Amino acid sequence: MVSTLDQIFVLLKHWLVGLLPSVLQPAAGVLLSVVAIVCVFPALFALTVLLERKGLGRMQNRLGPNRVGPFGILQPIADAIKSLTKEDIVPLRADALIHFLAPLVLVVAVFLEFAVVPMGRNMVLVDMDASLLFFFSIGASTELSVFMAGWSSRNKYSLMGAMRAVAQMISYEVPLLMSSVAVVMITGSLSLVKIVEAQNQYTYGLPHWNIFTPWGCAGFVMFAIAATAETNRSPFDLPEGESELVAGYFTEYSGFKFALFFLGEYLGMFSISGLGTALFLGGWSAPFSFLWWVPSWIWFFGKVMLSICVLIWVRGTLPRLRQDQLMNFAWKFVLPMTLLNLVDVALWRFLGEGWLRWVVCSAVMLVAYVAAALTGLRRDHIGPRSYRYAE
Amino acid sequence: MLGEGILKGLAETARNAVGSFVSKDRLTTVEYPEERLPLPEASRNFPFLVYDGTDWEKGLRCVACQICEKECPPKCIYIDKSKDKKPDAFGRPQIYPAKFDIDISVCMSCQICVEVCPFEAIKMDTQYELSTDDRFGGLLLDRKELAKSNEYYHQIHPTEASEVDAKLAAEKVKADAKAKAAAGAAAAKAAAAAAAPKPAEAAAKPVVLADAPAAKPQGEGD
Amino acid sequence: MSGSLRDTNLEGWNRPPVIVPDGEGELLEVAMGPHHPSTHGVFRMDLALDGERVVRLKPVFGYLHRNHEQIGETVSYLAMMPYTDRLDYICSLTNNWAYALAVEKLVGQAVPERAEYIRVILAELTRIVNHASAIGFLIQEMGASGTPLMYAFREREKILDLFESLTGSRMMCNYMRFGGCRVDPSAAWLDATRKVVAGLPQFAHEFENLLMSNEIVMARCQGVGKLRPELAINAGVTGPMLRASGVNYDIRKVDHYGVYDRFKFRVPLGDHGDIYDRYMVRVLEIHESIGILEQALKEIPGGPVMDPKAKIRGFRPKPGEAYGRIEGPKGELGFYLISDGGNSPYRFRVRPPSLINLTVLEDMCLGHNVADVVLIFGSVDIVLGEVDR
Amino acid sequence: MKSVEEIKAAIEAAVPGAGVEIVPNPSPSGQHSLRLLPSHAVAVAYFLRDDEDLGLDFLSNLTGVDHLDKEIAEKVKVTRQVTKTVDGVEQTVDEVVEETRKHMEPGYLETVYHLFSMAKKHGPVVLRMRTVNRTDEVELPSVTPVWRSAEFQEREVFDLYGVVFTGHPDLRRLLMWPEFKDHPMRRDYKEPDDFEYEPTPHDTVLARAKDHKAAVAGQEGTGTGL
Repeated sequence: MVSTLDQIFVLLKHWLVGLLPSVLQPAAGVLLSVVAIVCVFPALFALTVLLERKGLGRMQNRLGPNRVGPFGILQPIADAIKSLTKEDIVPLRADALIHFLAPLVLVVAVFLEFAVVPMGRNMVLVDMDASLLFFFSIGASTELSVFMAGWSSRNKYSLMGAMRAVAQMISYEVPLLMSSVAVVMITGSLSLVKIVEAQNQYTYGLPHWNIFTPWGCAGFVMFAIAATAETNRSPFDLPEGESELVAGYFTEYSGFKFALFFLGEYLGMFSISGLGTALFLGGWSAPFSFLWWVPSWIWFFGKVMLSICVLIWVRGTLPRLRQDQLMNFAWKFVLPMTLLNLVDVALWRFLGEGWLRWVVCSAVMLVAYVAAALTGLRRDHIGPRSYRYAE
Repeated sequence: MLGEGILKGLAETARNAVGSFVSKDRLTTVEYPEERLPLPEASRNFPFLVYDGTDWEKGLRCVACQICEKECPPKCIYIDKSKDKKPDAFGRPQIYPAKFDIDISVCMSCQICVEVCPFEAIKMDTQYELSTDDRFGGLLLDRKELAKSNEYYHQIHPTEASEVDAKLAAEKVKADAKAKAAAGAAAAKAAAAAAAPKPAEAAAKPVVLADAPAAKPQGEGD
Repeated sequence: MSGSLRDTNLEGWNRPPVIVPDGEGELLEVAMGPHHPSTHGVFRMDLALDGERVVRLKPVFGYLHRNHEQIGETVSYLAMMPYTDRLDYICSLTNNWAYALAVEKLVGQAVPERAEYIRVILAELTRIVNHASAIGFLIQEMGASGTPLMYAFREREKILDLFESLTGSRMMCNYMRFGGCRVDPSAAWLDATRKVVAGLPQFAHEFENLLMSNEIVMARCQGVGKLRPELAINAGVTGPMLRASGVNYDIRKVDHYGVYDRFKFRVPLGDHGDIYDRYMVRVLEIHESIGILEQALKEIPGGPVMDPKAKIRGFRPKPGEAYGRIEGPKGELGFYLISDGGNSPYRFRVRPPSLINLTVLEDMCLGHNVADVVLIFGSVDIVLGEVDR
Repeated sequence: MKSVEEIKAAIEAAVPGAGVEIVPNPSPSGQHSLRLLPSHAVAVAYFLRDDEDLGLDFLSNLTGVDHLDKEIAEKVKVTRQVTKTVDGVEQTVDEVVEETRKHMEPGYLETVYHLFSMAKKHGPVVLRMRTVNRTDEVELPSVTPVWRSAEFQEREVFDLYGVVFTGHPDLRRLLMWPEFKDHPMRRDYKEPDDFEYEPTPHDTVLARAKDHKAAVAGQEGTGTGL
């Protein structure tokens, strides 16, 4: 019973595919999974937008949207109708073709990323050996769409937003990759399915998730920072920094195209959270061994939503950085730390089982963090100040 | 230490997010059409004309002295004086506003008109749901729409209204005493002259007295 | 910083420096505003950018110009009072006070003691409202999706409720009169104010927790948009912005208008003159204002709120002129009146702190990023109703 | 804080030929002002700013005032020779007659400066300057090089009153748009009537709107005719 529930989607798919003649079965199987992804994640997007607006509202001592449907749960539908019926405005001198293609390029690329993310036991669309590599190469193509949008709009704000976005995404791709490499070094595989399975073991009922190791914890923090920047979320939302650049690269988009950009951005958030979950949070594995009976896909989606909630929380609190600070942060802090993390991983492997590797690895990362933080702040003369008073 | 301030901030927002479910202090939203804040007594929005008694046309306190029209900062009051006099709620013949329009699309709710009115005839309303789809006529209120009873005034500004009533009553007592004295003097005079006084004259005299304060501030305000 | 800064030396240090762009590329000219999300209304800055670096910045005004001063010359003295509410619509009560003070100077009108205390209480409440929202807007411009602003507005609501129950209106109060105040606050109102004031320190503490030690705020604000004290004085900058540059000049202390000399309060001063100092000076001023409020609410005497000799109708000052000024939340707010003995002033002039504080906007912004321009502009704390009048 | 007379003496000692004149202020505010000659104004301004005792480093307020051409009627005593018959003898006698003479006093634009000292914490010292007339000789020296705070305020006075400040580094309109013709704060300024017409019971507004509509219609008619 438990395993049926766990595998319910897989069984359902097999049953549906089994109804078809055997010639069509491989194609139909893939198609069915694609349809599932294309349906589930936009639905999750709608839910997340609502959650975000509600959550931000609560953080700001207000209710958030609550007028459409009970507790405002139909708000996403209202938003969808609104964006579909709005006039699609293309600036007169814009490059109409590229302006049209840009949101499509973004959404297609982001959907492709989901192909390799394991969403439950046996629930992955394509289980390829180099799925991590696939994920990053597809993810890199989103930069293209951002620049297409910014360039084709013929708007100075769009252009500046696109420049910022490209610079930022390229810079943060490096630490993102580097922090993932740490996991690959331990697991010895680029396949996300294998990485998750390697973490699905328990000692004294506690899981072997990568985040529960010194290098994994540091790696996860780095990964989270880079992923936030990669998805242009606050505090790294400079490309669309509304107080400076109006709306950044999609200033000139309206109606459904704008909605597509919005969708693409949130889907990117899901996919990268899914990747982070798979790499560091044990993917679909349960947090305690006695919870083994809960279906694996619930764990996966639960973890993804949890990381999304953290992103919302951060968004509700933090102001954004400046462009040069952002780049400095990437190249002068996050990247060295991820490189050091690779050394840390090597140490972890070299030292073998025992308490020594815990102490050494933790100490290396902590000392490096404190030193880097303090020197960085001192260099920029940043710190709390005291004030004098005149009577 | 790097990150400490950020964590502090995160804790603060978390506290507020959780607090919004427990404490009314941290959830300030008022869901307007269903839920309304009680208006404080001093609240003001647009002016209205007070009338005594039941008949609005008869009971208007306004005597069309046009001080408010002159003092109104955005000049949104338009008054036409009547040519004749009509008895007011207390039976004294008064000049009345033949036309009294307030363009509340121009009005800035400053209550200068209330302050300068010597007759307590114009007061501030608390009605705020006045939107209309008629852009030109809808926000131009004439004297019929502006006229509200003294009871209504008592309802929205009870303290202020009772003060005003007391003041008016005192003034009336004074005026009556004066009228009585004048009438008495006239009667004495008439008796002394042993000539029958014409009833119309006796009635007209106190009116002149009552009109006097109206004329004075008007000249001042010019 | 790339590119070179050179002084054009038009009367020494008195002109903004000229930045010569490096490289061959063209400058990107951006008109920021009048409808830009963070220009606080309809303000425009014509920027010339070298990459994202500002090499020229020219403010463009007048989108909200309604010839306020001419209105003042056509309506009576009293009828101008509600118009002053609309200058800086966040702090209508201090505007009222500045205008009333100027007229009182013009005619030599005395103000009863109780009225002075009420004025101080209302002005300090206004200052708290203004500073809290200014900080909220500043952090909002930094990209914090409005959370600090909402906290500031939560507290502002409580103060606006007080204003409404006293003056009848939340923002357009129209409360002060020449020779006093319009209505006497009841004991209940004073109690309610005491309660609100008692809750303010906690709010200030919470607000500081959220922002003060935040590394991102510090990184964005410290060392950005520096203003030298000499330039600040010469350019007529006033208010928290001047004090953030380290100049000890608070009109409450200098002119001793109202009853400010009866209260103990200190004037916080910054040493760097950057955005962070401007922000912190405002935070510290909130604390000082709370102190003043506590003292004023404790000591408020009884008595009339209006000088019985003061005239409401037919107010005609004798010929003459007067310049009255107060320390408004944004800086020195002054009214200059010339009377020719008529019903309305011959000349009615507002000295708008917001406009004059913007004089140094270009000096502060040159060489910084677009993102910094928004912040520097936010740290000046202006209201367009007052800039354009 | 020195009195106005002392300041006047100090200025005249420092800037010879400054020609400072005290303008009394009858109001209880007691803010008397000093009128400067435009030719020496900048020198005086530098003196006031840099003087040890005065140290007026803060120009708080700078504004314009418009004084229209005034018709002044004054009574003049005139001696006239009148032929009179006195005691039957015709004589020519000098007689003093009072006569009202009217003459136009040309209007002028005036700028007013309120100076304070931040270092010494005193003020205000009020300065004034006049243009020759309101039409063609409206130049006054700019004090922007002395006090930066005059930059926008002088632009505003230029915009709203039409005083041309010589020596201002960037004299453009501040509040009105560059193509605007008139100076709206002048006392003889007439509002243009090209406002959006809305039915209101205010008759003068209606009448002006109607006139404007007619005028516009007429212009358009001629335009198409050409």
